[in-house]
Amino acid sequence: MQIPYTVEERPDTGLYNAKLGVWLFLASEVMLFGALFSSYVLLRTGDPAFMTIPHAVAEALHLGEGAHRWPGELNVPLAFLNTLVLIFSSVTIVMSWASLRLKQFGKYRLWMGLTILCALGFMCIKAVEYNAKFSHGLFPATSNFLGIYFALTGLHALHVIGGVVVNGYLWGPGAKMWKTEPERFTNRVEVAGLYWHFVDLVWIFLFPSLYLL
Amino acid sequence: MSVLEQEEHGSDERAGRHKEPFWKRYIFSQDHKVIGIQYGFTALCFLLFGFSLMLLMRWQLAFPGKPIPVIGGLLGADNAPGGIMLPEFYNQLGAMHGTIMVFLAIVPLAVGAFGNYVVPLQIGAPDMAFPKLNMASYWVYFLGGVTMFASFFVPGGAANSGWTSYPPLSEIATQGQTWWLVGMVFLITSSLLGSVNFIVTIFHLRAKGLTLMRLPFFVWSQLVTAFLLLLAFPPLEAAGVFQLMDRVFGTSFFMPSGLVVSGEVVEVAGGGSPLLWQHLFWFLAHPEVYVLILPALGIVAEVIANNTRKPLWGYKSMVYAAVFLGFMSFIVWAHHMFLTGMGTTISAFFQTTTMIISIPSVVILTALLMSLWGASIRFTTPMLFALAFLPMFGIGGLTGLPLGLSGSDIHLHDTYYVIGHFHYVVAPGTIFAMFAGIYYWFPKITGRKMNDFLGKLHFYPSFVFINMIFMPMFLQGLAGVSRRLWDGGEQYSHAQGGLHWNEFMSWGAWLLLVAQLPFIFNLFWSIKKGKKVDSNPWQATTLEWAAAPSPPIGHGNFAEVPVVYRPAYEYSVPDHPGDYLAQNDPTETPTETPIETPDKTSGKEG
Amino acid sequence: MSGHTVEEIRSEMRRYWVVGTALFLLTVITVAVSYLDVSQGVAIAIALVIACLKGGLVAAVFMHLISEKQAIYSLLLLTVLFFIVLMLGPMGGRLGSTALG
Amino acid sequence: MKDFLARWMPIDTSEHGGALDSMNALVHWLMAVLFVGWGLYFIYVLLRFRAKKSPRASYSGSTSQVSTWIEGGVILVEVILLVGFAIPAWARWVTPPSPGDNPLVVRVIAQQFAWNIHYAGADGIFGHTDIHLINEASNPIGLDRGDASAADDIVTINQLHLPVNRPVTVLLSSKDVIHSFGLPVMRVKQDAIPGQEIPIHFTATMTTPTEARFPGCAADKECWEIACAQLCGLGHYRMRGFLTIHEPDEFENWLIAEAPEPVEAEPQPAGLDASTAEAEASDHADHADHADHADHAEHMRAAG
Ligand code: HEA
Ligand code: HEA
Ligand code: CUA
Ligand SMILES: [Cu+2]
Repeated sequence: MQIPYTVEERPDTGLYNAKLGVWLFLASEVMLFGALFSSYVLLRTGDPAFMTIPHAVAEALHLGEGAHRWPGELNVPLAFLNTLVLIFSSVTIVMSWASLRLKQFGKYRLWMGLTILCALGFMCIKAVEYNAKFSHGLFPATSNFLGIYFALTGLHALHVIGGVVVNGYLWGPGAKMWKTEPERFTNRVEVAGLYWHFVDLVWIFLFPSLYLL
Repeated sequence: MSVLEQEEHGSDERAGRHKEPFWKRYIFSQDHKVIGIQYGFTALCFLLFGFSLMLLMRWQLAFPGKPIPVIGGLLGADNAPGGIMLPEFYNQLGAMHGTIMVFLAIVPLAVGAFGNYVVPLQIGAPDMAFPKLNMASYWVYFLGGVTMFASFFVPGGAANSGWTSYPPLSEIATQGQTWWLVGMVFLITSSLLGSVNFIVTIFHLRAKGLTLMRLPFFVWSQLVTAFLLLLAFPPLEAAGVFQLMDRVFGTSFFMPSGLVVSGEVVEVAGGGSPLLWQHLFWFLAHPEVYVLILPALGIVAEVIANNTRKPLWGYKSMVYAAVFLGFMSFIVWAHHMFLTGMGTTISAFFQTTTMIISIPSVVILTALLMSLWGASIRFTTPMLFALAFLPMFGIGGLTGLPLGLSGSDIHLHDTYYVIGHFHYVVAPGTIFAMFAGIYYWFPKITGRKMNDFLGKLHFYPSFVFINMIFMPMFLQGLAGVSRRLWDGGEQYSHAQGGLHWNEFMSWGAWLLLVAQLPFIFNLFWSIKKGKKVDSNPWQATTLEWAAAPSPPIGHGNFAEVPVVYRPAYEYSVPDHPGDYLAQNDPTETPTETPIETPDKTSGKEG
Repeated sequence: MSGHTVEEIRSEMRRYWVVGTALFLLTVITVAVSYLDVSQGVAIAIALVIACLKGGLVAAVFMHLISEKQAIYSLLLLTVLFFIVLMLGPMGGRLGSTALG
Repeated sequence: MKDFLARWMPIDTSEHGGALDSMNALVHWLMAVLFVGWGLYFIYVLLRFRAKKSPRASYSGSTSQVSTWIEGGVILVEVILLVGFAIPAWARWVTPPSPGDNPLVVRVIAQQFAWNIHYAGADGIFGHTDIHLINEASNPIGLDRGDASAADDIVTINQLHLPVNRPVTVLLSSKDVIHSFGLPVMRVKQDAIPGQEIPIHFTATMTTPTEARFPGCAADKECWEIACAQLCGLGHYRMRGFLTIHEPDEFENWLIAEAPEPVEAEPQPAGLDASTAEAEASDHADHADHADHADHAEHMRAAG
């Protein structure tokens, strides 16, 4: 007896198992990031000094006299670039899914490959950014703002890595399934895509709330 | 043939099965039944372990500062020099007792074990929707358990800041707290994997004709529970990450500025909020307590329907109540925080939601009590436990009311009254329901019944002793005795009046252990020696009894895909010979006709 | 569900590019606005509105929520409700608080 | 009404406590009625419908509407409790006394594992404190004796002295972790949260009988106590303070007796009489040495 609805949709919900599953998972992710954002808001509004760059740090960075404010020392251009990279990867992964639906496996490989490259690119840029912070002596413990910055971007980066693993699997070894169960494979790519878009979506909120405000 | 026998003979006629190596069938199994048993066994071990921790603590409470006999010397000089338990060791035991009981014993038993084993069978599914995920969920839980267990052996011992781990105490605590946090992240992850699986399974893999309103109440309770796990656990994961960063990277999310610990100014950036942790913790932990009780209510409902030989009274209202309960449980959490300096508006809000949430519990309990009217009650062992559950949960639930009103909570907060309140719901409440479930589904799992005499020998003493432990707690609580006191309040004048109870309660706890011996013996003995039974020894109606006794391992539970023709509890149907009509029994009754297509349902659920 | 015919899929693909471009432009706008000299409140409002817009586009088109099933809407509605509770609850606890400082 | 629970509860010596106790008793009445009612029903049903006596169950079961009425009744009583008692009681609990009532303001600073009580002294102004001045032995709250308004401030340890029939506001804070300031005989409890100063208000209505006062009240006598209710570390169990309610003039005398010597070259530990000094010494000794808990426990029991 096979497990039903792994490929076809159940008539009453109109979904196949994995799709319902991934949406449930995303719902829990919403609550995870909801808690993170909620903490950010609470800490920021609760502590008048939350956004001020501590004096010692300002001195070490040679920021000159006067009060300095976060996110002043965050690298907006790099984060901007990263935003674009993620947006582009969202387009590519949805294109890879569309290609599969058009039965163009070669194109799928191409788009999915691009997605993975984008993700890796995102991680490299992130690494450069983190590295710059560390070399300036900016650590999570430096101030609560930086703590939040590292916690949120760090957890997001973990999600990106997760995405790379999943997408890498679907690009490489997992793609064998295209030969045996093409529909199921297409579904898997769709589901991976949903997750990947969510990672993008989180970043869309992280970027302005951490870097710009 | 029982699972364990199969293991021994290593033979299974069904094609292809024998090709799977042992480790794939029984260790890294993807079969919901094996995973259910794995969960169950692990959870029972942790239940016993959590209980043992408490037995040690109860010695200290009964005889403060006296050396623990026999075992005292084995605990190590760091914990109990000369066999005398140190306060920090007491705190470790307390924190770990709470954590282990909640996250490693009861939830895995109620959801992991019973949910996994029974839900797919009750809905006529071949397995869970995502077998691999199911396996992962067990092993992540296992890792979490190992982490928690190992933390006793790290320098400074296990976490010692209560199961609530309130910062700043938890932030300045010993290394064990870090292990606790890592363990919690594992456990939460495991619950998430499990809950996704349960929800998809229940919505998608129901047998033909099994509409939502025909689901056994147990399945409903698991469905609501799964939603609680899904949506309430992530915030604690976030909080856990924050606390981990505070401890490991020196951030100060939960550390305000200007702390002075033991005369030293704490060097952190500061500006954090200790209350933020409490909000995130209780956002999880209040729904969590309903995770502890809902599956228990589900089991009790099954057993009561079966042993009263009549349909559950008010099945629909029970379902709506359970869904409503699940929904409301997300907006009552701050009733654990009344005394953190709350204003009138917010306190009024949370008091009101707390009173509202007590109503669905009242509805469910009332329905179960009303189900007894007109019954033909069989006092089987599972039924005894299920029946005892009702007044015990009643006491626990009712004592939640004075805690839910902030005014009366002022005096009762953080006293033994609270301990009494929740132990009545979880110990003679949930644990009794778990026992009922074990006795009830044992024949399904092994093909044999547990011994009835030993079962009764388990029940009656347990019932007496467990009340011996928890009833005096209310009196101590009313006197104002704080919880988590190493000496049980010996130094406080206001505690003197109830101090003599401490020894009495401890005797209750130790005797309760003795009362478990018949059960442990019965459990193992009956696997081999229990009375052999057919597939439906209780003459029950729900689908799990349509599967073979001890359904074979491997996906696919039923010889034939079952079709459902009627509601879950069609017992004593008028004008029908015999006193039950199974859900998959095609016999035509005037009221029921088969439904050919799966019903139109939505994913909407609270 | 999204379309099935080749034509439908191709038009979907065009739509993905359009949305991708829109997201790109909105990102540019967000950054540009952040250099304007507006008050903190206004800046937060603008940034969040744009972020919601972008998030909405991603969810609606890339995650094809616009053509999704009832089950998922219900699930998300529930989640959003609890999300709001989670955002407001801890803040609310403080608003009513009697604590000084 | 209150008497229902009074036999198990400590005496109530506060103005607001009566209302809380009545409410508590009322809830317990509701609980008792429900439990006994359902309990009797339960026993009756178990006897009447056991399989032997009732071989075949009734498919439709009970058709009575009673349970719905009971549920309605529970809702009604809960609404009454909420609207009539709980919410107003809480509003009173958090409302500060009006300045006209001449409230006494006291700071209580909790720490592992002692209660530091800070009185403003004759000038009615709390002196400035600074965490960097904290010396666990001589200046546990870091009072800046150089500050003019600090000169007359009184600091005691584990000794809370208050006048009777005069509203008191306690400004509660903590130096290190969360504690909970409980006065069982006053029906007062409030978490002390580091980083915050939380005001609580109450009025004592009774003076402490001599035998219930520190020193001389052993643990087995009816001392009036400050009990720490929140787990705050290994010494949580012994974080016990004493509450003494005086007649107003007696209280004034106490304040005068406690007032620090004026004009000092070097700040002296403030506000110590023989008895508090003893308490302080023992409590602060623990901070210095976390290792000898067992010894300490022995000591405390002997002393306690
Ligand atoms: C399974 C677990 C469980 C359940 C079901 C409940 C149920 C309830 N709980 Fe409890 N609670 C806990 C577990 C649970 N609780 C735990 C673990 C803590 C402490 C955590 C900690 O601090 O460590 C706690 C603490 C706690 C507090 C905080 C106390 C404090 O710290 O000061 C409050 C306050 O509102 C509260 C309220 C309630 C209420 C109103 C219910 C209601 O849902 C109850 C509704 C039920 C009824 C009203 C019963 C109906 C009865 C009848 C109809 C009569 C039947 C009679 C017969 C059969 C004879 N609980
Ligand atoms: C689900 C949760 C749960 C359960 C079931 C229990 C069960 C018990 N608890 Fe516990 N308890 C908590 C959750 C729980 N507790 C929590 C959260 C706290 C607060 C911690 C804190 O302060 O932070 C607490 C605190 C707590 C205290 C207060 C400590 C203090 O404040 O200092 C006490 C005191 O007596 C106590 C006692 C007991 C006892 C005697 C049992 C007994 O009922 C246990 C009975 C157990 C059994 C009957 C199991 C028998 C086992 C088997 C039969 C298994 C067989 C095994 C195999 C076959 C392999 N508990
Ligand atoms: Cu201070 Cu407990
Ligand atoms: Cu709760």
